[in-house]
Amino acid sequence: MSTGWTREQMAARAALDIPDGSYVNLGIGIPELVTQFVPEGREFIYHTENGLLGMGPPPAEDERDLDLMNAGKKYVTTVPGASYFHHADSFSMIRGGHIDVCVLGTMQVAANGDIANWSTGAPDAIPAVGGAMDLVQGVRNIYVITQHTTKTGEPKLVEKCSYPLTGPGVVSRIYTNLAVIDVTPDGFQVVELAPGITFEEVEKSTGATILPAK
Amino acid sequence: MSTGWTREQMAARAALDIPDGSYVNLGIGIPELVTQFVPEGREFIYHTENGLLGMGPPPAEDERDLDLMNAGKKYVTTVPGASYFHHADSFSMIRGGHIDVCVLGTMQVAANGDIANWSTGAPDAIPAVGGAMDLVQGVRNIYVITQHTTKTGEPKLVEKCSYPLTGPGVVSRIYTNLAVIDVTPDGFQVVELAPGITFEEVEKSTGATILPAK
Amino acid sequence: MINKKSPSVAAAVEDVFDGAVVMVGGFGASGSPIELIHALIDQGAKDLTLINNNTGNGEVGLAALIANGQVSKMICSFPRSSQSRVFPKLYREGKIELELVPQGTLAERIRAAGAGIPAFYTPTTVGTVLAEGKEQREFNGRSYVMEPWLEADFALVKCEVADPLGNLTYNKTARNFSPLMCMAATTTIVQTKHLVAAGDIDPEHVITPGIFVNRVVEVADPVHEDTLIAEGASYP
Amino acid sequence: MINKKSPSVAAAVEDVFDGAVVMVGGFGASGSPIELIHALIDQGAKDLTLINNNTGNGEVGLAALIANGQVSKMICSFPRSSQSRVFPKLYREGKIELELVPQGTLAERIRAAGAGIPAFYTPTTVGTVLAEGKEQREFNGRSYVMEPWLEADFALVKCEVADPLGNLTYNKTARNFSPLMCMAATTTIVQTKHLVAAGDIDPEHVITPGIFVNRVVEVADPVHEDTLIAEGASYP
Repeated sequence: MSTGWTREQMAARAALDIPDGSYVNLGIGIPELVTQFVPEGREFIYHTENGLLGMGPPPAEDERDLDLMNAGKKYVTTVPGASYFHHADSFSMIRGGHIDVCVLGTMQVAANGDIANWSTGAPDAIPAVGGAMDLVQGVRNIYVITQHTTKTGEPKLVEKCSYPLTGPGVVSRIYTNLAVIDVTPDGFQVVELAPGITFEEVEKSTGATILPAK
Repeated sequence: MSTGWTREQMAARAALDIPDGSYVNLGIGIPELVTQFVPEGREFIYHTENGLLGMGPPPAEDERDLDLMNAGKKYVTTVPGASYFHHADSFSMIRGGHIDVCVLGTMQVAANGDIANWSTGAPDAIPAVGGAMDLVQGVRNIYVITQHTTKTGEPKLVEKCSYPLTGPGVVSRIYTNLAVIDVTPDGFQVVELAPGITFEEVEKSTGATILPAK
Repeated sequence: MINKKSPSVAAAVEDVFDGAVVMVGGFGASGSPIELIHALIDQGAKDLTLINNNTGNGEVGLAALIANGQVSKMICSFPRSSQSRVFPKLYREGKIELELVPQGTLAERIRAAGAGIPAFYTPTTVGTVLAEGKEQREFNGRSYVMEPWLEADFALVKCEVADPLGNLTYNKTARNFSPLMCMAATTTIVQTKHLVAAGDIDPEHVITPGIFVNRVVEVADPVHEDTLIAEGASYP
Repeated sequence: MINKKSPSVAAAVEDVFDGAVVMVGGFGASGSPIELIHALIDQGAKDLTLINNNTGNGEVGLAALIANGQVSKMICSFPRSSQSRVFPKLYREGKIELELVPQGTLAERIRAAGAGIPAFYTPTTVGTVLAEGKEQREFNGRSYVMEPWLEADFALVKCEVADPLGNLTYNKTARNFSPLMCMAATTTIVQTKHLVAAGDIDPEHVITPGIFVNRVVEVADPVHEDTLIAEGASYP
């Protein structure tokens, strides 16, 4: 039985939907892989919220600059045409709607576009939100890349998030290992199935009503 | 009969009250003369709200830079340690209380510290406010330099301004050709008389109750 | 490669539409994008709302645009100056509307639009006629007025150095409102004295990051409003 | 001549008082003013409220200050990370208070304090538990929450180049919150790698104008938090 797309294939599929010249902010994890799959003839400019536009790939270990990191606190480089700025300017880019696409990982996403990716809400959890709530409210297109279910097989695409929300009604498209899915006024709607995956398999793994591809 | 201090003497007297190291914004007219009378051993840093800290004296005519002006749209220079910034940062310096002293001219100032220096309120006047209302609300110490009366002999220090206010209760000290006057909870209070000027002369030229020097 | 370069000032302002809200950089003559403004005069868009600190001088640039009957409303802090004749005349004739905004509030409202802040509180205008009709509120025992963001469809801006990604630097006090306007307009159009390759501007020295800029057109030898006025020039 | 130079990090932080609100620049390790923080540990002020994006790593810098029992409250956006052990432990034991603020709201609240803006509206947190108890309001059909400014008594900041007037530049992404904190604190204390003469920094390249800075102390060869942690260092 097919398990659908790999992490790399999910990232590559998401990259296909990002227009040339887009300003893009990538969350930690699978979203970071998008940089490896920019389609031929396109150029994306990467924003990292700690104050850099024009982020380049990670440096060789002996070429690290301790003062050049991304929001995930990993060492990065810059591309020609980069710029540095302070945090208020950086979040003006986010909140002011200047970033075209944000690709995020998630714990849950609901049929109405709600996203929960910052806290399990567990009583002993130490809450930590970072820039997630600014990103989901500010960036024009919020894409999610995620495994379709948790490691224990629970659906991550649900009718209603059980975890505390990061933002309500903000997600427009979801890339899972099984399918590309849009959030529509009618709920989840399959756009494309991964090779070897049937709609019934997707439906079974989804915790909400989902419509087949048109 | 003495007419008291000259314009230059008023500016010099005001300069005496500005502490060493102050960040100072000067209004158009007599206040601009303050730069010529910085007391020995003191240094002031001049802010001009169109985006320059560290403003220097006017340039020689053949050394003008068309892109280097002050808020009065006069050509200026810079001193070592100057910096340029945009208008939001410039008015953050003002509104955020970072400028120590602002010296302004005025049309009227009232015994409670109200100032009116932006509009006569005449029906055919074209209202123009510039940065005056930001300055009077934002700068810690608002000093006024003004002739004690108008050209036609009307008092400029009044019980209540008849012109539209620039800001309420903001002026702390006034330098006129006749005297240095504080705005106190009890109203105008003479601090110092110009040479040859009597308290009675000041009182006669003032449109409000005024207290003699303590 | 991303390239925001426009072939000409005419092409750069081509799509400014009737009724558009247009921010114009500059403080008086300093930083005024004269070539872009004159291109807008040639282009002819009407019923514009213009946002600038002033209303132009003499009969060139902003003043010429107003004189040409293309502007129905002006949002500014200081609409009169010694060289300003066009606006005062039209205003007295009731032919142009004026929204007077204190300079610091004007700058902050423009920044707020660029930063996604729909409104903020400021002490400026409290206790004056300019606060009339505005919502007021106390914080920590002091009164403040609420001010909304100020957005625009287009911004016309002059800079010193630009690259094809739209990264900009300015010259001295010609910077003024321009970086804020770049943030606040849907379409930001920039004329630059020097167009350099991406990477030629030190990332530490970029004042306006390219994300805020849509079009860049090189005007290598821009005229200065003060020079035009000294020559008694008029446009068109 | 105006000279904001402090003779030592110890002298620079001398007057930090018990109960003070202290902003500390840096985003994780990048831009963290380790020498100033360690001087504050030596100085011993207690019951501090600390404002930083994070809560420090390992047992140096911010984490060491917290471990030393000097901090009663932390205001930050992301209090846990892979190397962060001190804060989580104290928080779980109920020994330190936490105010969690989204990163963009944290930056904007700090800027607002520096800019004299007592409150503003942001869409961030709308519809989430972090908006509970906050005033909400609609503008143009969209909901926003009101957020107040965030002031401090002191800011501790690391920069790359400074002059005796307090003009500053930063290095790459070590800039982050520091320019905003310089604006928002009553007393801003800066450690700089290079102290140059007034005029040596191009006025176009100044990031923090000297008006926002009170003290500058040269730390020519600063340690980096990441290096200390790699070495397994602890302080004191």
